[in-house]
Amino acid sequence: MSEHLPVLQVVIPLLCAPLALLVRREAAVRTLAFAAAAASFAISVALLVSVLADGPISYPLGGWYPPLGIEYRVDTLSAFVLCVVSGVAAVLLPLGPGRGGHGLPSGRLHWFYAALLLAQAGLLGVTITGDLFNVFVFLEISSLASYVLVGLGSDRRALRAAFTYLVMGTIGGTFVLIGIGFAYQMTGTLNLDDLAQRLPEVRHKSTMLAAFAFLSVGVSLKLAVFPLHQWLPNAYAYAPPVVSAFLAATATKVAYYLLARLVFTVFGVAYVFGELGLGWLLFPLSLAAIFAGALAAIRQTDVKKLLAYSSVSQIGYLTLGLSFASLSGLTGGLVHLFNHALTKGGLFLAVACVVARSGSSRLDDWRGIGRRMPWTMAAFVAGGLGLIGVPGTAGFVSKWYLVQAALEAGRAELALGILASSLLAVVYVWRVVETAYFRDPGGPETRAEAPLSLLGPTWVLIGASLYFGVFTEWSAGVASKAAAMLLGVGP
Amino acid sequence: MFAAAAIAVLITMALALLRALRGPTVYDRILALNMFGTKTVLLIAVAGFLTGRPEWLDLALLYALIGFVLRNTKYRGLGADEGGTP
Amino acid sequence: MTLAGHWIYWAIVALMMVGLYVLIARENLVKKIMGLNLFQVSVILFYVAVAKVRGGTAPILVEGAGDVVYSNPLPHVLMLTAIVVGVSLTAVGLGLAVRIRAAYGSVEEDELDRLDEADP
Amino acid sequence: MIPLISAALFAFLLAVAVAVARTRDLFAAAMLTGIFSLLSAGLFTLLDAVDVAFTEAAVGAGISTLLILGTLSLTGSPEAPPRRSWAPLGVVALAGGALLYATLDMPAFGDPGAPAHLHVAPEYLADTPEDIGIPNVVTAVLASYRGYDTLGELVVILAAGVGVLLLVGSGDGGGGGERALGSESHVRMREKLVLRVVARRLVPFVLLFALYVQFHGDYGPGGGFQAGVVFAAGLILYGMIFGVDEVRRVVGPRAVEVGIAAGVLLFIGVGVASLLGGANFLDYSALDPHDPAHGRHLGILGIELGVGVTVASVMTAIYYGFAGRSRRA
Repeated sequence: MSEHLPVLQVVIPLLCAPLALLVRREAAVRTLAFAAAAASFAISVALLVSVLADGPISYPLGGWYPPLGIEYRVDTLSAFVLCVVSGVAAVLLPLGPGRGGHGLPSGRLHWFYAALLLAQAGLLGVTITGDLFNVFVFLEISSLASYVLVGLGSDRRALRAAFTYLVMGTIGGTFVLIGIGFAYQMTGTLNLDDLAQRLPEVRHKSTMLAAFAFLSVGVSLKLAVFPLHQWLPNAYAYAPPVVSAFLAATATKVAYYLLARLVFTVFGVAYVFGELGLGWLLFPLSLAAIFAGALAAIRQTDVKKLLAYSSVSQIGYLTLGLSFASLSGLTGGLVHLFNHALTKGGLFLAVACVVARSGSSRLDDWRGIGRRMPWTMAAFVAGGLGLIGVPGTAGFVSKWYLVQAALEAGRAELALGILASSLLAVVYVWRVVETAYFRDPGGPETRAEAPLSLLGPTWVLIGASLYFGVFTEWSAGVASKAAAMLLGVGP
Repeated sequence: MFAAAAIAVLITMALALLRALRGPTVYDRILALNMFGTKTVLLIAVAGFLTGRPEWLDLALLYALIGFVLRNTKYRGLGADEGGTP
Repeated sequence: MTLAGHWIYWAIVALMMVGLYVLIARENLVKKIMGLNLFQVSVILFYVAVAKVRGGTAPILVEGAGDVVYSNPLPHVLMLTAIVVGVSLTAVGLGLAVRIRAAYGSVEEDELDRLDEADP
Repeated sequence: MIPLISAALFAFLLAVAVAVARTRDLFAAAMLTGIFSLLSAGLFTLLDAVDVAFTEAAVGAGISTLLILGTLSLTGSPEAPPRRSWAPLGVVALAGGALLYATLDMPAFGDPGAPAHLHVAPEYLADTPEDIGIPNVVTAVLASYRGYDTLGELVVILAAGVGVLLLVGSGDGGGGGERALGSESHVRMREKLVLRVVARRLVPFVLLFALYVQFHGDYGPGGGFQAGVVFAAGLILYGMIFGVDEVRRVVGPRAVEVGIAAGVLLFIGVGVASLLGGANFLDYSALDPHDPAHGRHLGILGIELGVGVTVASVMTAIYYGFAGRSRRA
């Protein structure tokens, strides 16, 4: 059966979504979701180990070899991202909607799990496929499920956030579709490898250039690259907290993977950075995202919105790493994908813990919460240190690579910029810490820690982010192999 | 022969379109949509003969059906208030 | 590039632009969804135009006929999927619009912004 | 003659699109989007995409328009006067410029030497009779060569179904006895005996037609997706004339939910069956070890049936959800 692992990776969560509709009972559905997520994580780890040992795996679906059929293709990069997505999902999926922060009656919970499973299956499908149109289909599966999940927040603003997300996400999706159409028209193929081989003949045609433009703008909309990020803050702020954790940890990461895949594997470094000079566009946009996101985060009065703007800023680091188009830059981007998924997932879960107890993510209501919920807030502080990039946390590792890439590229001002932006992160993290520990709650201080069912997963993610701040073989080690593969300087 | 038929259909389509655009009442527009559905059926049939593959008259059936369903929508809403009333 | 060979693409671009405009510029949420429909149908038109081969016929094989030219079936297959994606987005978008109307009493963005600002 | 008809249809399409953008009567705009879909379906037929035309007519002109009209009955028809703003125009101009730039190097329309017609596609046309053994190449590619995309497509529909269930409910919650919007015309319609009689006679034929579409997809335009939509359209038609509760008595919301899941499970089940047969996922040739083409035929029948069941169920569930809402509105 081991040769079928690539397809099982996606089909298992896909299969459990309709099963959840049949099972209905919440406890059973939760077990089902956990089983699916755990199996899918185990498969992704097995795939990563196998890819590192024996090289890329190709799996022709339906037995039709590409370019006739659709191919699943696992290489170091896709296996790495599969592990991140399914790992985070294995922690988050069993939680379902979590406690509080959503407006769901209990009779509809099994649909919620189904939507979560579909979102996960869609993201995994985008990551693993080697077919351009299949990317579109699975991207839309995960997007549709995400729009719905965001709309289930308890505040009515969640509905508007979901609608805006739907409109911008659909523009992105349709742009991707237009780009695929142009690329197909000029090459006659949809397979990514085949496309890469046929590209040199036609890459100077205006249609191909437009194909690249529409594909990358479409994916950037889903990735929320500055200034296409307007949907993100509200979507993360008003979604149910567990959904915010899931989306922040996985959805934008897969979009980043897709961008890297298109730029490096399909269109090629020489074309994108050499001839088109995309670096000159991406550098300022990344810096703008880093600073605008952090500055906006400082001004927020709601912790979830603060974290959402911090995500805009962190996405800036991701694209910054990509725009160096160098080994250490790309390694920095990919390892930041890994680290930020753990850190931000853990932080949003910490918020979910507080919401489960006090029902509020507003900063004003967090006064003195450090004494009422010590374990939750300890997790928040550890995650916050990771956002800042303090040594010993995972965030430090990624920033280290990015600074190194900036110095290698002879751009000391960028290195300084990265350091300066960390100071801004100190400010917004400190605001929460100060409120939680040094403000008087003005009420009785009873200790009421979050339920273990939420606190446990929070500490799993935060603990992992601390672990990978010290032991980097499976994060930075694999990321640098993936980066070398993308740049064509390694296996 | 078929070319002449096609032109005739196109002209009636243009007239129906004008009614749909100008209104002025809801019923004008419903009738226009309805007529448009019929004309599309005719156009597809004519085009089938023009291109020498008239076998997709199945399609025409579907268009007629969709036209019928749509026509009822505005008259009836989605049929929500029927339950329980005599 | 010639008028005869490309007018159809230009017409499609014009349709796409109208759809995109309605989608992003209009304030009414239902109207936005209509714009989304126009936009996506125009993209489907583009693929179908790409698939057309001069003198070709629909890719349903005619038995026993020798050299029939068929149009390209692949874009047709892709567009069946795209239509389905389109109707799914329409359904979810309209579902959200219905809920927004129930929660706010309006589906006009201006009005919704005002209500959100009034309610901290 | 055909280019002339196409040009005329394009002119109509542009006029309709601009009218949709300009009008502030949303009901009129909904009717016009329906016309837009019908026109484009006509154009698809002229451009040889009969399957696409079939689906667009059923989905774009049918289900989408129905959904929009249903939503309008809940949200109201007049649109507020538009705000004048230049930013959207700028974005649209930028995108339009990029699209026009893209057309500069495009192969001419209909050019048989275009790259898209030389790679991959000819193999589908040449291999289908031997590999799959059915004349409709679109069905062959859809269900076999790119069958996995079709599974994805079905899951998109599943996601939409789950989404609508989560957002608007399955239509069984809450208040009877309230009057829906536009009830005056309903009262008038109840007296339209002809309509009721016609509908009662027509609905069985619609459902029969759905079955024909389901199983004729190998030979002509059609298949599971279109069949599912037509089947649901039949139920919806019945519901519109006799009330949604009448339909729900026949097909309950719980049955619909089971149907949604069952179709997808059937599709994945066919895939798993091929895995157990020792082949790759969705490699139907494993279903009949002695005759691969026959196995593929069986597989296509199975997955098309799965598609039909889920699509019909999801469309019905969406209808229940929206109709249930309008009862409570």
